[in-house]
Amino acid sequence: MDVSISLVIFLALAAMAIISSLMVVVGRNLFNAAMFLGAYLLVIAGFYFLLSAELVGIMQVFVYVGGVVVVLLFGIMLTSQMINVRLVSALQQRVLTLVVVAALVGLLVSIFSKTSFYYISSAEAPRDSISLIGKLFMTDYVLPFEVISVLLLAALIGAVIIAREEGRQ
Amino acid sequence: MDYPIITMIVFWPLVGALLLQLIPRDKVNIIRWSTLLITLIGLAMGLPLLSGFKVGQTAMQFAEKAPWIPGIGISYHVGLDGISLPLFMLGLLLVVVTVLASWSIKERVREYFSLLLFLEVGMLGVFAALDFVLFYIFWELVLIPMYFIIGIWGGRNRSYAAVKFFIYTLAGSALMLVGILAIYFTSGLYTFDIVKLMEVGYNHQLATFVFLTFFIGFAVKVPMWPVHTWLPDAYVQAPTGGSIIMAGILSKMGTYAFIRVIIQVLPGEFTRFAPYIAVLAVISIVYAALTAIAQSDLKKLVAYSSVSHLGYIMLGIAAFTQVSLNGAVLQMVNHGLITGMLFLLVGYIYERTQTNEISELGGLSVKIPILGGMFVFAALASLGLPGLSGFVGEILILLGSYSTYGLYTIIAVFGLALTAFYLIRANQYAIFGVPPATMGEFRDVNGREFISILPLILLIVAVGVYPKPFLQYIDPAVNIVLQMIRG
Amino acid sequence: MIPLSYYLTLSAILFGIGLIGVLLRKNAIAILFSVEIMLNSANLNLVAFSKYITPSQASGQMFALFVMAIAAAEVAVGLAIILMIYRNMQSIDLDKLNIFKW
Amino acid sequence: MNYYLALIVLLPVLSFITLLIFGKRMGEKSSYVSIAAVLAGFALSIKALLYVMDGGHAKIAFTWLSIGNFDVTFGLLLDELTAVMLVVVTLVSALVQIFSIGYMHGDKRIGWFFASLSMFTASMLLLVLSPNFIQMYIAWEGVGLFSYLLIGFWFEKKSASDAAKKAFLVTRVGDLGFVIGLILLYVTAGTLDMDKVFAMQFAPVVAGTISILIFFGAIGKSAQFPLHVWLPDAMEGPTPVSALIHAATMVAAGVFLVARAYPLFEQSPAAMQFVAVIGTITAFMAATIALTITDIKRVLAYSTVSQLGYMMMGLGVGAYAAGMFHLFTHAFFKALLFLSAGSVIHAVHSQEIFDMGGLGRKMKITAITFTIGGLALAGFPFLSGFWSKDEILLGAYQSGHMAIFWIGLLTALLTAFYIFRVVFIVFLGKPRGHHSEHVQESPAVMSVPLIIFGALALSAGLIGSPLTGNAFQSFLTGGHGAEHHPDYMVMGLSGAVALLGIFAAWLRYGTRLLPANIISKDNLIYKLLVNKYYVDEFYYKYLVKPTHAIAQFAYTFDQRVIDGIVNGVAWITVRFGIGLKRIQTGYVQGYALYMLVGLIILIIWSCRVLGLQ
Repeated sequence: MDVSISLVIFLALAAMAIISSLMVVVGRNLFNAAMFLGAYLLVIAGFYFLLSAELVGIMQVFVYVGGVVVVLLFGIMLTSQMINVRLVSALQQRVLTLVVVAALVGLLVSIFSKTSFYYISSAEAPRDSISLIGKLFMTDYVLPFEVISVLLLAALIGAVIIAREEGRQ
Repeated sequence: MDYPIITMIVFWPLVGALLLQLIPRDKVNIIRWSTLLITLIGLAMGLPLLSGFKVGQTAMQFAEKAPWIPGIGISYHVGLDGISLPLFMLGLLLVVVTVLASWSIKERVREYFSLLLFLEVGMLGVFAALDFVLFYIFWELVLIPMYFIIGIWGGRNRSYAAVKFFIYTLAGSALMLVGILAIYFTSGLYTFDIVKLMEVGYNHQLATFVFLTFFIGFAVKVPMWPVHTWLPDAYVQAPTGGSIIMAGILSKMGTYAFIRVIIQVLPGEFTRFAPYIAVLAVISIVYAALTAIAQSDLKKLVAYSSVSHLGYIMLGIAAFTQVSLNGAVLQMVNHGLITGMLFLLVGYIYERTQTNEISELGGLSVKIPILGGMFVFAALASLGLPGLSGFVGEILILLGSYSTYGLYTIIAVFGLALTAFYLIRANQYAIFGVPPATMGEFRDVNGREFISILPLILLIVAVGVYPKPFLQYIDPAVNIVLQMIRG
Repeated sequence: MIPLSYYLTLSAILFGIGLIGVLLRKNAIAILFSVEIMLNSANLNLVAFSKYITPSQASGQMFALFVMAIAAAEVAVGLAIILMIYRNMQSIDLDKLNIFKW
Repeated sequence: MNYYLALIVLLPVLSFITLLIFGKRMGEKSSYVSIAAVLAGFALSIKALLYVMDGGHAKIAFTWLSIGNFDVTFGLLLDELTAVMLVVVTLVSALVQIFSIGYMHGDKRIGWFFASLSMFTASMLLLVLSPNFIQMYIAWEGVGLFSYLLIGFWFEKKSASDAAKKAFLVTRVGDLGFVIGLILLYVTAGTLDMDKVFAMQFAPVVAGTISILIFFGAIGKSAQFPLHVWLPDAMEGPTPVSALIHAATMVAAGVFLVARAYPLFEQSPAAMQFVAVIGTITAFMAATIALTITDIKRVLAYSTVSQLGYMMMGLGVGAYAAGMFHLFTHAFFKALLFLSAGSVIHAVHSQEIFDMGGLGRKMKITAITFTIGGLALAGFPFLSGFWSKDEILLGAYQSGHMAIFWIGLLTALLTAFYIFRVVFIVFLGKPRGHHSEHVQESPAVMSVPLIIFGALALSAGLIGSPLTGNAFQSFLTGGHGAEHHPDYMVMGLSGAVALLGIFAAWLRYGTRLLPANIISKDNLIYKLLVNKYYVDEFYYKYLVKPTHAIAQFAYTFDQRVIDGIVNGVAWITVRFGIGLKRIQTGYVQGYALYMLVGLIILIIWSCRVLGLQ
């Protein structure tokens, strides 16, 4: 029985994700697009919880919704007028892109359906993933952990230097 | 010889070129005289080679061999034998003559002379190299300075001529590189050493392909008939010095490479394709002679005539009998001297009359009798007047080639008539006849110019009157080459 | 239990939508939005795999976390570049950014 | 003896070198150097002749060049033939050079004139002395070179340099045959030394082709039928040059070549026949043309061509000694005719015979010498021409070549007629035109050689005549086959023909008995002769013009096609580059799309490869 409930939740979340992402892509108003992006990210966080990946879900909410969307909003305000921005290019361009993307998606889906993934029976009880992730960070993934911190630092400085107003010769 | 004489001679001009850079750019006269000194020293260093050369010895003489990139089997291997020594000495001499002829270069003199010295290194290197990679490097080395010499100091559309010359020859030598690598990989010896490859010979099923790459690469350089169109532009647009070097020596690199690489390393293929080479040679003779008749520009006429003469040399090589090969090698030296002299004189005439058009010249021997007389002498030597060196080479080639290609030799003999036709015609319109009214007064040959022409005249007469001493160097080497083919 | 292929197809669809956004939107920032969508669909995929294929190691989730970090860095640098372009060209309409045209 | 031989050749060469360097400064005095050299040469050649007469032969040889088993030895060879030629060449050259002191007086490039004259003599002597075909060919071309330089001596005159060009090229064409002949000879005989070659026996057909090819060289040099066009134009050169080169020595080189290579020619009757026929045709044709020529030197030029034809005819019919004897006598009386013509031109300053007239009274010596020369040429009995021409006709008669004999006789008649036509027009009658009014005899330095030549023309014939038992012929052929009994019938016939010719000329021009317009100007034969059988026009139309056309075609072909291909390749590469350029649209999202398509293709390809599909 619980299977059907999670299925319903999955479908609901999936529908919301698709709608919000479409709205971002098609939306006329840039600000609305930003809002729908935030909604989309929340839906994805929901999925993470559904997939019992609590830490990733929380991180998603913090990092993405809190950080990235806000930064993007700043970007919008600093650079361009909000409304009726010419969104999409010529018809011929659009048709071509749609065809190509559809082909890609179709291709991927057909591949997924063909490949038989080796299922581990879901019967195994999900242990709390947070402590596991913490341990992994400090053991197997310590090098990437350090590298990612350096990367973030570099990006931070880089962004500041690039976008700096005065002082450039 | 205990000390590495060849390396010293080959790289001495490089040292000279560097020394030139010390002289300030505007001291034009000092630059000229010091370059002359450098080239003279080079020539002087070359003389012991002649005396030290043991005539009968079959192996490469003055050989120096040092591992260069042992991993791949590339070694710095140089040496001279009966065929490369005369050309080596010709190179040394012609550069001195070219320096003397380049007194009229006015702008950027230091660059011109350092390029010339740089060119000399490349030339001498090609004749002395006995390792394919070394050979290829020197072969390419020659292109760069020549490109600049034509491109910067040349005539009106010099850039077109320079680019055409560069790309044409580069394409040819790129093919040659393919051939060299093919040999390296498929010969099973994994060596670039020409001497070793000579002993073994190369008869792999790829041999025909390798032969073709070499053939095209060298045919472009000689040049032979279909791939010769770069020559008129390059020779005409180049400054006097450039034309002398190109006609005198660069074309000989092609014919020399034919003997050294194609005959000695790919004898089997050579004998198979020799008739086709002969056909192309004969076409070059007749075709270039005909085009020369139609020329109204004196320098272009000399350029086409040199293609025709090179056709004779190639016929001699393609006939590979003892007499014809000797004739071909001797004719290489003669052609260098005679065509060098012709371009020298055309250059001097151009310096005075500022034109190469035969119709605008005329009556030169009234205005400048000595220069006119010398031009007549050079033209007669070029058409193979007996008693001068051109004849000795040509008669040997014709005598030798008849037994291998009867018909082609007869056609080549008729080529002689065509050659006589356009040279005498040039003589008659440019030198004899009445000087056009518009022509001003010119000074006749001065000391420097006379000295630049004198060695050429003396050598042409010497070889023409008594060729035995010159041939005794060439004959034993030709013997070895023939054993390659028959052996 | 929701079969894995459902997640995969969903993430493929979301990826496609993000892609359309990148290819069609004329505004540079909108492209950043679409890129975010694509990244998240990939994350979804990773986490789904982590749950279905390797529940014990949760390597998928580790990956997802790293992707998030990089995505954040990418947005930061992207925005800086866009700001600079805006300052130079007073517009971030993609059709005007064709200095590569021959 | 060898030392003297070398000296004979070296002396003129030395004088050439000295004159080349000091010629300009020495000016007039340069003639002394060259004449001294040639006179010394003459003395030495007399000594050589005596040495040979008492049976001596001499040979110097050194290897000029050796490749493997093929070696070419050069040197000097002295035998009867050479001795005779040595004497002729040096004597004529000496006398002509003395004559030209007066003739060339005042010419500013006289130094160069004498330099090239002495070098010409040197190469002619070398040619005569050479024991090897290649050495002979070298001297052969050397002679050709100096004839080219001397014809074009006054190169300011366009006609002179044109004539020089024509001479060199036409003889060069002939020489091609010679070269091919030499190549064939080398290939079959393996060597080019004369004595080795003559010792060999060749198949008649091989010997035939080689000798005919070598004869081509002689046709070119001795201006025989197809290649005779250059000699009349060569008259542009100074008269002493014409006298020396184009009468006595160089043109005789062709005859000498055939004589020297006689053992080769004898091996194939076909070749002998060919030589005889060409000789006869040339003799007859040139004689007919000479009838209509109005330029005194050109008449003599055609007469030389005709007499050379005679010599070739002699050699062709097997009368080897007769041919050479005719060469011997012809050298003297033809040089005499040319020099006297020269002194006439020198006085009258024109070469047209109709500008001259009645010169006999004012230029006594020249008139006499010219007439003597004319008589000798015509074959007036008991003069040198008579004996040598008679010997040739006798040779033709005895060897059964009846057709050649009768044409020979007819030519003798024509010869007598055209030479005395000139004599009567120039020396008798009243002076025509202002030229020949105030005319005086040439200075001594010019008339002395004339007198000497006159004496020679009278006496030279005796040596070979039956009166002295054909001494000349027996000397040449070493005794055998010369003592044929004199055939009075042939002698009588040739004498009568000569007298008839002279009488006809006297009738026509001497006394005005025959009306002037016996042969009307527009009569076909007359037009044919005046235009010299249209040979020049034929060559120009079917040889010179097509060569230029082909040359132009070859050049444009070279320019258009081959260069076209080269530039075409360059053009295509450029086009290709421009085509590719279009892809860089600048449309950023377009690039993304290309990448996407690439991605899809990649996925599909990898699926197929990994076998997932």
